[in-house]
Amino acid sequence: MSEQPQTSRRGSPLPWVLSRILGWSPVTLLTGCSATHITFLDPQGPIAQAQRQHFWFVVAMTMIVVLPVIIQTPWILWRYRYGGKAPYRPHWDMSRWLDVMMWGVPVIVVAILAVVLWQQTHRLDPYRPLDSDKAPLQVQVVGFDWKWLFIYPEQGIATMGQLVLPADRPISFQLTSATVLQTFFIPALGGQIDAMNRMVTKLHLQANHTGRFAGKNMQYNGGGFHHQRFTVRVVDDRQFDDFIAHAHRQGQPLDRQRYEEVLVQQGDTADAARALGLTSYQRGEPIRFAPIPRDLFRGIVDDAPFESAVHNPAPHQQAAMHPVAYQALPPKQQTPPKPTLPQDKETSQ
Amino acid sequence: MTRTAMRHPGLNLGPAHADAEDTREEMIFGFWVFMMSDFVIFGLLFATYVVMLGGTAGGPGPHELFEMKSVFIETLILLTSSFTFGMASLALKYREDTKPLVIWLIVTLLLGVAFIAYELKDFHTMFGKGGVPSRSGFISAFFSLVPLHGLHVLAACIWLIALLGQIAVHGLDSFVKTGLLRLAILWHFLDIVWICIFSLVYLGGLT
Amino acid sequence: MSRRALSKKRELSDEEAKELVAERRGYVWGLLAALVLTLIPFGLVAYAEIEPLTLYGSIAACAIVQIVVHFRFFLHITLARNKREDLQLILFTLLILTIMGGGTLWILFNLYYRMMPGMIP
Amino acid sequence: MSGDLPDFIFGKLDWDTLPFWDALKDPTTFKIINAVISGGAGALVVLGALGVVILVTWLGKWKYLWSEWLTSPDHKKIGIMFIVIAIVMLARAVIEAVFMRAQQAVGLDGGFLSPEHFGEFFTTHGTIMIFFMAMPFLTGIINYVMPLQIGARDLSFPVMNQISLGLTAAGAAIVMISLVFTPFSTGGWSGYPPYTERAYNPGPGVDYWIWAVTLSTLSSTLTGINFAVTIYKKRAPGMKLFRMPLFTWTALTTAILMIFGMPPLTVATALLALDRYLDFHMFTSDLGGNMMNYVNLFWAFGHPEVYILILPPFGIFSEIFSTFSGKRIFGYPVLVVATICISILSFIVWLHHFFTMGQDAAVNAAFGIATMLIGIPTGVKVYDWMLTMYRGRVRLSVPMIYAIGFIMLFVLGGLTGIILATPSVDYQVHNSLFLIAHFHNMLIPGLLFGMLSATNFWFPKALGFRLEERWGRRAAYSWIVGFMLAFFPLYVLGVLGMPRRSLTFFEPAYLPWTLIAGFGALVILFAMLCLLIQLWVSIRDRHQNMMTAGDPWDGRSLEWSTSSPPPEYNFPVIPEVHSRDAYMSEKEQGKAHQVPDEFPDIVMPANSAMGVIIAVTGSAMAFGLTWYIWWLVILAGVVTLVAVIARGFVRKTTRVISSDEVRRTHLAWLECVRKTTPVDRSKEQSPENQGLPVPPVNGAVQ
Ligand code: HEA
Ligand code: HEA
Ligand code: CUA
Ligand SMILES: [Cu+2]
Repeated sequence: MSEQPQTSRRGSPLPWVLSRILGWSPVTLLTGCSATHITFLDPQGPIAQAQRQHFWFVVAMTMIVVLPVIIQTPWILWRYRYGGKAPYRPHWDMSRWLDVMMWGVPVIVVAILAVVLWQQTHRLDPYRPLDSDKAPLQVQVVGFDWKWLFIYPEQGIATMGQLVLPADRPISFQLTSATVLQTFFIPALGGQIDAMNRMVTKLHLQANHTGRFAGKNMQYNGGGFHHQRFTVRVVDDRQFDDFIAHAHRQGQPLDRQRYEEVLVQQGDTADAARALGLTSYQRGEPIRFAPIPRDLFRGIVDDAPFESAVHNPAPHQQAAMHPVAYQALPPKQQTPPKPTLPQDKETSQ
Repeated sequence: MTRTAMRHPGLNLGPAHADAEDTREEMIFGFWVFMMSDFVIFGLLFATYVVMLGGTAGGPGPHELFEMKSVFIETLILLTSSFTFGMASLALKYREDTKPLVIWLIVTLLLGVAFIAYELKDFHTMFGKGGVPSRSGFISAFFSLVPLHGLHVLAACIWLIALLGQIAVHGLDSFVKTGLLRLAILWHFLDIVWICIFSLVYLGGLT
Repeated sequence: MSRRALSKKRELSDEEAKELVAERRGYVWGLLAALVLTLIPFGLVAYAEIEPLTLYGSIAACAIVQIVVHFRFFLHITLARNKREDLQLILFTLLILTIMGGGTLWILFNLYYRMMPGMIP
Repeated sequence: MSGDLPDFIFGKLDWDTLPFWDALKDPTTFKIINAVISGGAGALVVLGALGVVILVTWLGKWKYLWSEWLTSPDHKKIGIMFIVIAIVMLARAVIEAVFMRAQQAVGLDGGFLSPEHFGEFFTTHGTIMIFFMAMPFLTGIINYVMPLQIGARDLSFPVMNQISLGLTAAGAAIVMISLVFTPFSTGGWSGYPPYTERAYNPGPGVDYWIWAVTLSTLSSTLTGINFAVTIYKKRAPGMKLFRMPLFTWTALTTAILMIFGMPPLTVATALLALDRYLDFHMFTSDLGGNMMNYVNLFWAFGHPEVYILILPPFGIFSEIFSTFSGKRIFGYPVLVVATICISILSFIVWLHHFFTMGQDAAVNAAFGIATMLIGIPTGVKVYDWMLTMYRGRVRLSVPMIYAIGFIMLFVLGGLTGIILATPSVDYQVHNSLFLIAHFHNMLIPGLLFGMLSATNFWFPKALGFRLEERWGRRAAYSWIVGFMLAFFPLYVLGVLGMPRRSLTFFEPAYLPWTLIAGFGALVILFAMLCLLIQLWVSIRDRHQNMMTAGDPWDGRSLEWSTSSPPPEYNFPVIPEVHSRDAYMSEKEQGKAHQVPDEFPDIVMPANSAMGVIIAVTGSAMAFGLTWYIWWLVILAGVVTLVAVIARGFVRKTTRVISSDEVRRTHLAWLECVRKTTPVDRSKEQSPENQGLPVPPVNGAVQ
């Protein structure tokens, strides 16, 4: 594979770096309170909020057992230094009472942590739908080398580079990968989950506010890995409808051919935009697709040919409604599948 | 069983073979530990095999590929070889002359070779039915587990031949004895692995 | 041991002679038991009309008993002994295998259930 | 190159596997920078190898090298050779680490490394550090020290020990060769498929990785068996299990972890190899393959592995805390039990490395809780070490400084481990730099400080002179500071969501932290410089710091009771043990340095070339497999088989050292000890310390 032209920004970064540093106070550094929310320490949704709380709780609990070590070690060192006056008991090597303490306290700490861990793990299970009176928005996510495709099955559109979500409404993600393992992650909203070829994982998130959040892949998958980022734009309901309408109006049709010639090729979102002829594309902006094949997601998962470009949103018929990702797998195709990969790898070497 | 104190796993030769008892104890214990490590490898491959049972990808499954008759014959061959190796061990322990020992060993070797030959033939039939590892995850899992046992048998046979050679050159000295005791452990151990294979892979698959 | 010594039989003491008989009997019993324990599951799978779950159960039971038989009669691992290192080793191995094997099955079938039900056989 | 014959001879090898080829064909500044880096590395390997050959020839030392080292079955020499391999490999991995830190320091929107290069850097750095630095280093130290501690003459299987060394050397050689015939894998040290499958990575990189790791795994399995059997069967009379020094205990548990923890990796890499070479479908994404299987197998090895890495340092620090506090270890039985708990628990937590793969909350929670349980015995150990210093008389020598740095930093790494063990929080920090910070926080203060501390501690035993103290202290303090500067910022970056293995980032908020971390790496580099100076100064002044009497630190276990360096057979007469801290109690009773009643003939293993043969065939086979050079593979296989069989025919496997010689050597040493002036501990770090402490009074170290 050839080099990534985008990464080769050369020239002196120094003056620019200094100007950046001077603008930051430690607090903003820690919370990353920039235009884009980048961390769960600055949570924008219920899941991330609970995770932040749990994080500090674990830190505090472990401090009970860790602080004594950090404080007392220097003290012991000083008091019992060679040549000091403190009592010296070279044969003293056990004490019932201390034994009880040093097993007991950690056991209690771990017991408390374990109880909370059990509850929180269940409560924050990514597969668990969120409680809400609004029906969740279905989003299907497909990971490619090195970009994400977001399919809105109920709306019959798809985007790349930007994920647009309505505020205050639960989102129900289904994820898969058209290539190697990758991990879908929007820190300010909640945890990450793996996306794997031929498999479907699920994730439930919700945003409390409108705003822009960072999203990314966390699992290394090759040279363009660091470019596999996207912006999450959370908007109110009206804007969301506008977005959908806009996509239907302006979207590029997505069919088998485009899928294979653009999406499946290695390259990041900007490369895809270039291949689609979107010359003025800016990173973080959406590439819109509409109409899209109805069984696009499922076709990708099964690596089965999907019907081309029928613009026909079929709400609530998606397999997402089933308790198990989807049950009725068609028999696996008999022929070995075409490699879904750019074959140019070998030849370009 | 034996009244002589056991000093190591497997057959103990007892005081009549006191030459190098101590090193033997270490050697055999060490080999035993190695076997256990090997056992873990097999255990994990078994687990993997079970996990891959669903990965037939529309290709042939156990019912299409496995044949009970040949497995049964293979089982009998291997079991008998374990017994003949036991007889060899007894000859080693109680007889001074090498002749019965060598005869039993050769019988064992022939059985081992027969087992391998039969297994190869079996694989050949499987290939004929489209059961090649590149066909599906399930068949891959099969071929990463069962032939590994076969390879072990092959290694054991080579070792046996080497030991026969050592007997020819050096006679029945303490090196050969230790070698035979270790090989015995390997041989019986392979039988145990085979029990797992025929029960889980073949019989389980054919049920 | 000189080469000449190899050509003659060893004189066995009474005790040794008894031991030889006992040990040989051990191997024969082992072989017989193993044969029976092989025949049962093969027979069941080939001829018996029982439901799969019972069948799996009996295959497993026979296999486990046969493994114990092999350990006992061929590998001479017994309970009554002053030195137990090898038995401990086997048990420890079994523990590790149970943990790793069992854990693997638990984890992967759970994953299958949640994301690729097609892999559950 | 074309045609059948060259293909047959060279397999897939070709001109453009040379590191600078690409840049020659199509030079751009960016490519040239990267070609200079990789070409330089390749050249360094070639020149380094050539340099060694020329040097040895020039010194006329081939024969000496061959008969005294390469074919020596002596556990002490093998131990030292393991450590030499570790240090050579460390040098490479460190340079890579510094490059990665430099790249990330300037990595906002760019940087100077190409993506492939960066991928190879973190992969080789991780692989080398774990398999070719940490494992050989601790194997070497255990090899050297453990038999001395239990009063044995050698390991149970000296030739197998040579073979282990040979396998590790072969693996290390393969990793080094990959710098000349590039590229190496970019799949990380964990090599997850399907990324590492042939469909996505058809080149030789992953194959290099597979075979290097496989060789190392085989080596470790054999080593584990060797150590375990030695400790079970070769203890001196009276050395009951509960009288063994704690380092030996951790060596035993580590050995057991090696025996049972390595097989999953063997299986995982073997299956991956089958996928790549024979078109199997174990982990592919099509035809029923399943990559989750690999992840599961890899971590079933991976987690025990990190305890293989940390347990020996625990043992080392136990020895150091009690020696330098002039006091018995606090809570010996508790420490033993805690060690055993840790090693068993380490088998039941592996899932915590893939909490995010999508399994049930119950599964995640169960493994999360199991993980946290490990904190309990670990904590107990930490408290025991503190209580060992408590009411003691603590001397702050170099090994002790590392130990203090360890104890205070390790608990922080443990804390972040507990955070990672909490699934709902791990969903946020998994695969971020927080994780990187966690494990470097365990590996550097834990493992690396342990190794450095052990080196300072046992160096005088092995080489006969002490390491210089002043530079040693400077190194230790810069290590501690450098570590904190280099890795604490990564915690912040991690919670700010920066993924690991990122070449470049685009959040300006990250920049200050990557800069601090980069600066920290420089401080570490300075620490390394101090280490080198320490070594240089020590060698220069070695005559001042001679330790012939053998006991520079007022040691407590048997290794201090023989001369420095010890004779080949370790002990002229196998010592009899009556209590814990065997040597210390001899000293307390005034029984040290007694003349034995009689000297026996000593039977030692004879030299053997097995190790060398395996090293050569192992690397040849791995190289052939990587480049599809089948004749080489077959040749190497046949040679190995023939060598192993031929070895079975060898009867002269031992060598006898006559009792006269033993007597002469031992009496001469005792004479030398008698002439040495004993010193008390205030002079421990001065040249007056010739390795003979004044005897303890009422058990109190003076
Ligand atoms: C020497 C190496 C070493 C050691 C010792 C540890 C020790 C621990 N590790 Fe670490 N770990 C690694 C090396 C190590 N780790 C590596 C290399 C990886 C990543 C691999 C990769 O992905 O590439 C990793 C990854 C890793 C993960 C996976 C995270 C992820 O991928 O998202 C987790 C999660 O649970 C974890 C947890 C722990 C825990 C709980 C301990 C515990 O053992 C810590 C115990 C210690 C203490 C807790 C401190 C002392 C105790 C007290 C002072 C008192 C008592 C405390 C309590 C009661 C809480 N580690
Ligand atoms: C033992 C293990 C070990 C050690 C010691 C280190 C040491 C260091 N590591 Fe490493 N690291 C790993 C194991 C280790 N690492 C692993 C497993 C990975 C994951 C790979 C992957 O992603 O797959 C990783 C990844 C990793 C990354 C990639 C992060 C990413 O994914 O984005 C980085 C980046 O900077 C890094 C940096 C460093 C640095 C600066 C050091 C420095 O501390 C190094 C400095 C070390 C020295 C300077 C040694 C000096 C000592 C001597 C010279 C001894 C002399 C001896 C005697 C005198 C006896 N490490
Ligand atoms: Cu991995 Cu489902
Ligand atoms: Cu772990």
